[in-house]
Amino acid sequence: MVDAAVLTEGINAVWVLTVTFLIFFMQAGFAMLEAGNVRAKNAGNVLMKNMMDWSMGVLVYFFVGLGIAGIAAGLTAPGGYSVAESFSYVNDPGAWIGWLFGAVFAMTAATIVSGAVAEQLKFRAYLFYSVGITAFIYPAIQGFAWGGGLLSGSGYLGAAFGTGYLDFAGATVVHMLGGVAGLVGAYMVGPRKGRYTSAGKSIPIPGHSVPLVVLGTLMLAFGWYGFNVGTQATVLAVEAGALVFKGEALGRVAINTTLGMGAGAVGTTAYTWIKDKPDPVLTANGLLAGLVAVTGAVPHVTVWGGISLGLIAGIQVPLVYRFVVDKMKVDDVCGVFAVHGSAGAIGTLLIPVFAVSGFSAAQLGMQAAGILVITVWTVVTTYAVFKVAEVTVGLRVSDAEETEGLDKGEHGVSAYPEFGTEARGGEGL
Amino acid sequence: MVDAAVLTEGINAVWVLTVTFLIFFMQAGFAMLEAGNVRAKNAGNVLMKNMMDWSMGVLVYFFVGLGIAGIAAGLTAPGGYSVAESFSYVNDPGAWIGWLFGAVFAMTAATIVSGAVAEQLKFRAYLFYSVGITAFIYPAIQGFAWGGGLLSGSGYLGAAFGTGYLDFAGATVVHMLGGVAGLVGAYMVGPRKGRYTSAGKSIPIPGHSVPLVVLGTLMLAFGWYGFNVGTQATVLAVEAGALVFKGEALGRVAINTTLGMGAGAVGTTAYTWIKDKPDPVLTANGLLAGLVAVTGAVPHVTVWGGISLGLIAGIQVPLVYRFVVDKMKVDDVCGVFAVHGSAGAIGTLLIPVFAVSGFSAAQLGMQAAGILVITVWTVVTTYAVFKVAEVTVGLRVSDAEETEGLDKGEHGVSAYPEFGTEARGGEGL
Amino acid sequence: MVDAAVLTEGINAVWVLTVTFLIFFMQAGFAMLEAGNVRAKNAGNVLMKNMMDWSMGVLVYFFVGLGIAGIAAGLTAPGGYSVAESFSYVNDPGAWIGWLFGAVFAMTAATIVSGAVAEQLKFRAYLFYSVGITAFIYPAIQGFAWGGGLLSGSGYLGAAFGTGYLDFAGATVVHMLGGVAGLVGAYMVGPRKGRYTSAGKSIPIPGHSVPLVVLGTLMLAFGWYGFNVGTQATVLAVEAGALVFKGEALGRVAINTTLGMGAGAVGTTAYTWIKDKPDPVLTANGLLAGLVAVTGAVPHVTVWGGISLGLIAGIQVPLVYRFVVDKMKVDDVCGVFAVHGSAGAIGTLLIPVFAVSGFSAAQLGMQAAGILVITVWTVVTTYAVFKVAEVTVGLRVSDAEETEGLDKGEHGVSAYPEFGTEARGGEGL
Amino acid sequence: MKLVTAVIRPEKLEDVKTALAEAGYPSMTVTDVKGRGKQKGVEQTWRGETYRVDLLNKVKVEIGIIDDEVDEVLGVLEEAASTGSIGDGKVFVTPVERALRIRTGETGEEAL
Amino acid sequence: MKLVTAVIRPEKLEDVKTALAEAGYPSMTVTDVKGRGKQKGVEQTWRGETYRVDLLNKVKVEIGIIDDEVDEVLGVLEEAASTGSIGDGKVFVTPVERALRIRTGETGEEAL
Amino acid sequence: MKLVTAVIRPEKLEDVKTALAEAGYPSMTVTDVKGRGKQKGVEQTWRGETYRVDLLNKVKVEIGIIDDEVDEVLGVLEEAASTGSIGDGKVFVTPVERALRIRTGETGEEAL
Ligand SMILES: Nc1ncnc2c1ncn2[C@@H]1O[C@H](COP(=O)(O)OP(=O)(O)O)[C@@H](O)[C@H]1O
Ligand SMILES: Nc1ncnc2c1ncn2[C@@H]1O[C@H](COP(=O)(O)OP(=O)(O)O)[C@@H](O)[C@H]1O
Ligand SMILES: Nc1ncnc2c1ncn2[C@@H]1O[C@H](COP(=O)(O)OP(=O)(O)O)[C@@H](O)[C@H]1O
Repeated sequence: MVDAAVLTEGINAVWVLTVTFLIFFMQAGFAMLEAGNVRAKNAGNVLMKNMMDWSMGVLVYFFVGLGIAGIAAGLTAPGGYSVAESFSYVNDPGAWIGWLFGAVFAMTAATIVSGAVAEQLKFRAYLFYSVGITAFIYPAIQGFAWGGGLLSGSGYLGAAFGTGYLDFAGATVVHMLGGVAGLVGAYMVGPRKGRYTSAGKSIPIPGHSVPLVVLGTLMLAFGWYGFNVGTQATVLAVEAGALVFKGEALGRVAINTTLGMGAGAVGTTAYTWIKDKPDPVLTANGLLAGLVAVTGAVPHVTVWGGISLGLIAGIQVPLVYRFVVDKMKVDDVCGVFAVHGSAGAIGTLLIPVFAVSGFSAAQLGMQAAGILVITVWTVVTTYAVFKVAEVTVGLRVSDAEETEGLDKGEHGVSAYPEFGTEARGGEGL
Repeated sequence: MVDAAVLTEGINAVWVLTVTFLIFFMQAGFAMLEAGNVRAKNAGNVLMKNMMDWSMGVLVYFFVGLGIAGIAAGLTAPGGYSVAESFSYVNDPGAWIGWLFGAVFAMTAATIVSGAVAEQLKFRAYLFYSVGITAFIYPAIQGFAWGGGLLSGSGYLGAAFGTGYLDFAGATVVHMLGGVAGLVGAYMVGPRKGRYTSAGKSIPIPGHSVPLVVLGTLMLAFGWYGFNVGTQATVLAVEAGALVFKGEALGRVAINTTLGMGAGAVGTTAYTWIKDKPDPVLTANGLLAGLVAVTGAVPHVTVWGGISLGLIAGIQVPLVYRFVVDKMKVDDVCGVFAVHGSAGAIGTLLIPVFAVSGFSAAQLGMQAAGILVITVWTVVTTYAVFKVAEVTVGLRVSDAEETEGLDKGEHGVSAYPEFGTEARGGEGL
Repeated sequence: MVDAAVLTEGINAVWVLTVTFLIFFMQAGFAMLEAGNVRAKNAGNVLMKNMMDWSMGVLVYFFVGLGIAGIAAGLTAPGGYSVAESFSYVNDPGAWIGWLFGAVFAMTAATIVSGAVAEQLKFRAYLFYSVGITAFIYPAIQGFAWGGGLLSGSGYLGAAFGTGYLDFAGATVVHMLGGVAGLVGAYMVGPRKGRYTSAGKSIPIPGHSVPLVVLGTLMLAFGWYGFNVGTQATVLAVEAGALVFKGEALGRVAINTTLGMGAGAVGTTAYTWIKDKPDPVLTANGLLAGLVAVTGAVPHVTVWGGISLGLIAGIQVPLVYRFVVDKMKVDDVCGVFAVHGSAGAIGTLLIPVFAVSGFSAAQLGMQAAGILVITVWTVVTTYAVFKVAEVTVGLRVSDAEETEGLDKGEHGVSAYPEFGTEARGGEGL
Repeated sequence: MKLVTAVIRPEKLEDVKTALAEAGYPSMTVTDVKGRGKQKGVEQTWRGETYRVDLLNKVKVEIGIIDDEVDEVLGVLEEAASTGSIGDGKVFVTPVERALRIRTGETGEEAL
Repeated sequence: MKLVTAVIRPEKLEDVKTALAEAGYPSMTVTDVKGRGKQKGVEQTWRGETYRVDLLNKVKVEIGIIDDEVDEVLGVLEEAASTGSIGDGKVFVTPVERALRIRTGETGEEAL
Repeated sequence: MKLVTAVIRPEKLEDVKTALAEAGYPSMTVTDVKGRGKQKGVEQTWRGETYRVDLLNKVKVEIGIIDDEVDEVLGVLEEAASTGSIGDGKVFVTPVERALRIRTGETGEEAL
């Protein structure tokens, strides 16, 4: 006999595992994107940071993170929490596919931060923050938004608005959180040497490889299909005893992801071309911003909505980036706030405006409230964790080390031992 | 109760989405392959072209392309067409997974062209052509071959031959179309400065990175499994009321894809080694040509057929490439005609020769007719679109810009701001 | 009617094909990892080796390899063998998905070797060995361990111990075999010029790109999810007539893969940091060693076991690597023995120590015996095959060619025609 | 003996090589350099922000010759490397007291 | 005329460029070089093994000037390029017998 | 003072460095250059098409010394850089009028 529940479990598991692997691949995408965005002398360091936030992160998220999410949810919704239950996944093999699916989202949030603070943040300070975000900062928001906590329909805030916060795959829960954390980190560690003249004028510091930037971007877009379409984790369901195929829901998330991405790149390119010349690095950023903007919205909005969110996100990238750099004087190395932060916030806020189900003022209110909660939480906790790092291990490498490059100072290596500005020796020039 | 139809829909959707993501990843593969094949001074431009043909392309294919395919099919087969029906997918969420599966094929055809005309074609002329191919040139052929139009069994031409055109996953519909379009484009924009001596002797212009070429090639091969095996979209079917597993069909497409790829690389390597030395760039091209050649044939031919097609495709790469360069005097920068054009034509033409079902002269006739139709259509429409681009925005960048590189001229950037032939400044050498 | 057996076949096939594609992608990962680990002048050669071991290998494994596996199994277990049956897959489309799943494992073993002998082994000698490992050396072990042969519960040795050899996805069958073969190859071809002073002190020869090393590593980790989780090929099964979902088994392999990988990177980083500075290349190696160590163990051990194996594997990487280089004086270019060889052996040996089912001395004995058999077999056959290559085509390129680089000598190309130490000409500097 | 050091446009190297070889001076040593003179640099962007690259790519060509050949070599260089636009470059002639061909040990003018 | 050749720290190039330009010597040719002097190299690692890089990155700056300007230029260089630590570099002054501006054909001191 | 400029084979740099250091001349400045002389270039291919690379990789070594040391340094270079095959390279000796050690401000022969 074919039991429909077992069947759907099996099929959905194949799907969830597949997309989980795609989402994991975003780690490689971020590593390449960030490496391309920094100077060659800091490429090894940023790659190391990317490898370690994943590697340490999964251990931390297994022993602490996911449990904290459960507790955070229980604390902020009627019903309360149980520590034992929140941590029960640790010994329950049946929960481990779900744990891994959660972990790849957590690590995405964590790894975004390294892009903002590349080229001057100490390696140990980065690891310290990385533990903080995977153990605590992200899990709390995960619990609030997706674990039945504060922002969900049954949480204290959601109940107040009479509706839960909508953020399907983490435009704010994952990306905006990472982008805001990056902004706070970049603010605290301060601009790279030479990033501003003494008069405060900004001078860009080009990264070392546009091909790596584009490679990383397209690897991310590939993984993003897992991120967005995969979050529609239910391919088949049993409803009223009958097997139901969720093809329309899957189709909507897939098409909004695609058109949002396309519109993001088109938006940035069009805007920059009108102003000046179309720029590959900005277009790559715009493509990602389009993806971020629709990440929370894919199942909720029309295709016109998906396209609009992508376009808006693409256009705002150069504007917000320059605002951060020129007005806030924060040296956000990879532009993570414009790409992940503001794009995530805008895309999620506007869900009710483009909703398939029509506009709802209560929902708009809830969206604004949710974004506020996540932003405030992230700013406060990130500030606190980096502050502790500052007074203990210090945030910033020495001036001499920054000049020489973090690869030499922190790791004793050269990313390109034979090329460019690197000295060679030993076995010949 | 488990309804077999719902069940198969669900499982097949998981499969189709998964392979669609893999096919999307080919965009990244083409970007890297083409970037490696050009000089560093044009790498940013070719990456930009690759990002934009996808990003603009999906919007165009959503609003225009797929509808045109339906109309083209209806126009060339009895039964006629309905504009409303052809465009009904725009508002039908149930059609969107299918749309996306169609879109990744369309964008593959489009993106092949950029490789042929890298290093001298204006960015805006490229975008113009890109709209043309995704809105019209490719969709028409898609409708002819796969949409029940001209070349299908029920289309006017197919009916005349008494059999439909066989091109399983697009060896000609996608790849040859892209390769021929690239050839026409390269012919029209003219050779790069210095590609031929005044006496007409060809001087190769090496690209800047063999590792990028091989990376792109292997990324493409990975995505190609989605392309070929994924087109066998039916994993489970309901036949005579019973669930049927299509394992043999899947097995055949998977093994022919694998052995065709292997034989392609082996063919090129063996041929070039006999002539001179085995060459990594040519071997990478041969591996892809093997894949192209079997793309139309995978479910139809024996394994011996798959291997033979791969071998032939591999061996013809250096021969056809030199013919294009030396005899036709067309400067096909990435060799896309030999890899996608001729390999696709040969592989598709020979399907009846290696067919599991035995040889059929009618089928051979139909294959030749189909290839002719696609070639003529592609040449004429591509010529027309590029001609319009020529008289409006112009095809070719100025001599000075070509010398300086399109990255500077078109985008104001340098792909490797710290390396090689690039000037640095600002924050120090 | 929905037949449960057909259904599970279909779903499991979707899963197996998907993970097979991921495992194929490891070819690209190895290519990038090895290219980054060699000097620019040998990058084209190592990429060529990587393309060809796959391309030739699949043909060899189709015509010979998998059949040999069947024969090897039959020869070493009661029941005997039939050549016809062993090769029956060649004409059986229903066996071809399974063949491809086997092939990607075989090619992984083969491609590991190229990393150990990069930069001095002749291209033709490499191809010769590559045929040997895919036709014979690996298939025999595959038959012994997974085909019901010598090491399985019913094989002569397994029966003697009363239990079969445990190596789930090939920590030893694939990885240790490749790592040991690489060590033997590196020993036979001898160290690169300049690798040791006349006094025998080792001088490292840095590779040319840390970003390529990390890219390759993360691509491998992505593919590894296919490797490990995919080997749990049964998502749904029919047990006692009822459909059963194998979610716990899948969950265990997925989580042990993840935590083992994380612990591997953390182990290496911690150890090297205590000694000196954390090193990106070593950390990348440690991450892979963690994966190797758990590859055989994922379904059998507890999460604490998975973490422990990863940690041990990570810590042993720098120790074993230095032992190979300093004490054995073998110039293992990419460190494949420490990453694939010793890590695989340790991880597989310790399975009984961390087993979910509790410790078993017999199992420990069987594990030791299996490792011994695989090691001895690999050493002897690899030595023999390389010896034949030595006396026929020769193993090592000439001194002059090694100095100039294998790219020029073997292939007449330059991997980076515009950069670094490469001369340019023709179309201008 | 003299060493003629010319800093020229990279895109003129091919012409200069050909012209020198035709005039009988195939030997040379070439270096990628960056420079500024009257030409004031160009603007580039990164993520849409503009920065000034004030050292431009040039190529340095060094040619060791005997005293009598200086006029001819300068003439060839002026002819082959000039575009008439700003940024064409400079030539410096410096004295060489000794020369040595490493392969043969020849010194003096035979070494050139 | 003289050619002043300074081998300096890469991180000092920006200061040197600025100082020379302010003193009225904007023209220069810059080359990436490696060198050793009193400074004895640094250690780097690959896969945890240490090796010595005994040629360190330096930048060579060449400035063609007239004879009277040598003292001023040397002063500017000493001031702008010095950190007081080992590895600051050297300056060599060599005679230039002829100079040529390729664009205009001007020779001698006007060419500088 | 003299500046000895040697253009040698890249693979000989290690030997030259060692030999010079042993002879008491550890200080040097090294540049990657390309050159042609008697040696006429090599053929390379791209996608199977052959092209001629007529500038080969060489390394330029510059050593600032006092006048008396020229003979010894030339001897060391000839010995260490020679293979006897075409392409071994050249050495040029040019006069240096002034030298300056940036760190200390020392000038003249002490600066070397
Ligand atoms: N006085 C100088 N000293 C050293 N190099 C110089 C000098 N003047 C010019 N150069 C070199 O020549 C290049 C071209 O000089 P520029 O003045 O722009 O040419 P022109 O005056 O002919 O237009 C510069 O980039 C620089 O490398
Ligand atoms: N005698 C020399 N000949 C050529 N180049 C030299 C000489 N002495 C120093 N240099 C160059 O100057 C650089 C810095 O020299 P160093 O002796 O380390 O400086 P300092 O003595 O001021 O500390 C060296 O790396 C080398 O490039
Ligand atoms: N007259 C010259 N002027 C400048 N550089 C030269 C000259 N002759 C040789 N060289 C340099 O020396 C290198 C080796 O010269 P080559 O003539 O091939 O050596 P050999 O004559 O000893 O075989 C050349 O590649 C070039 O860089």
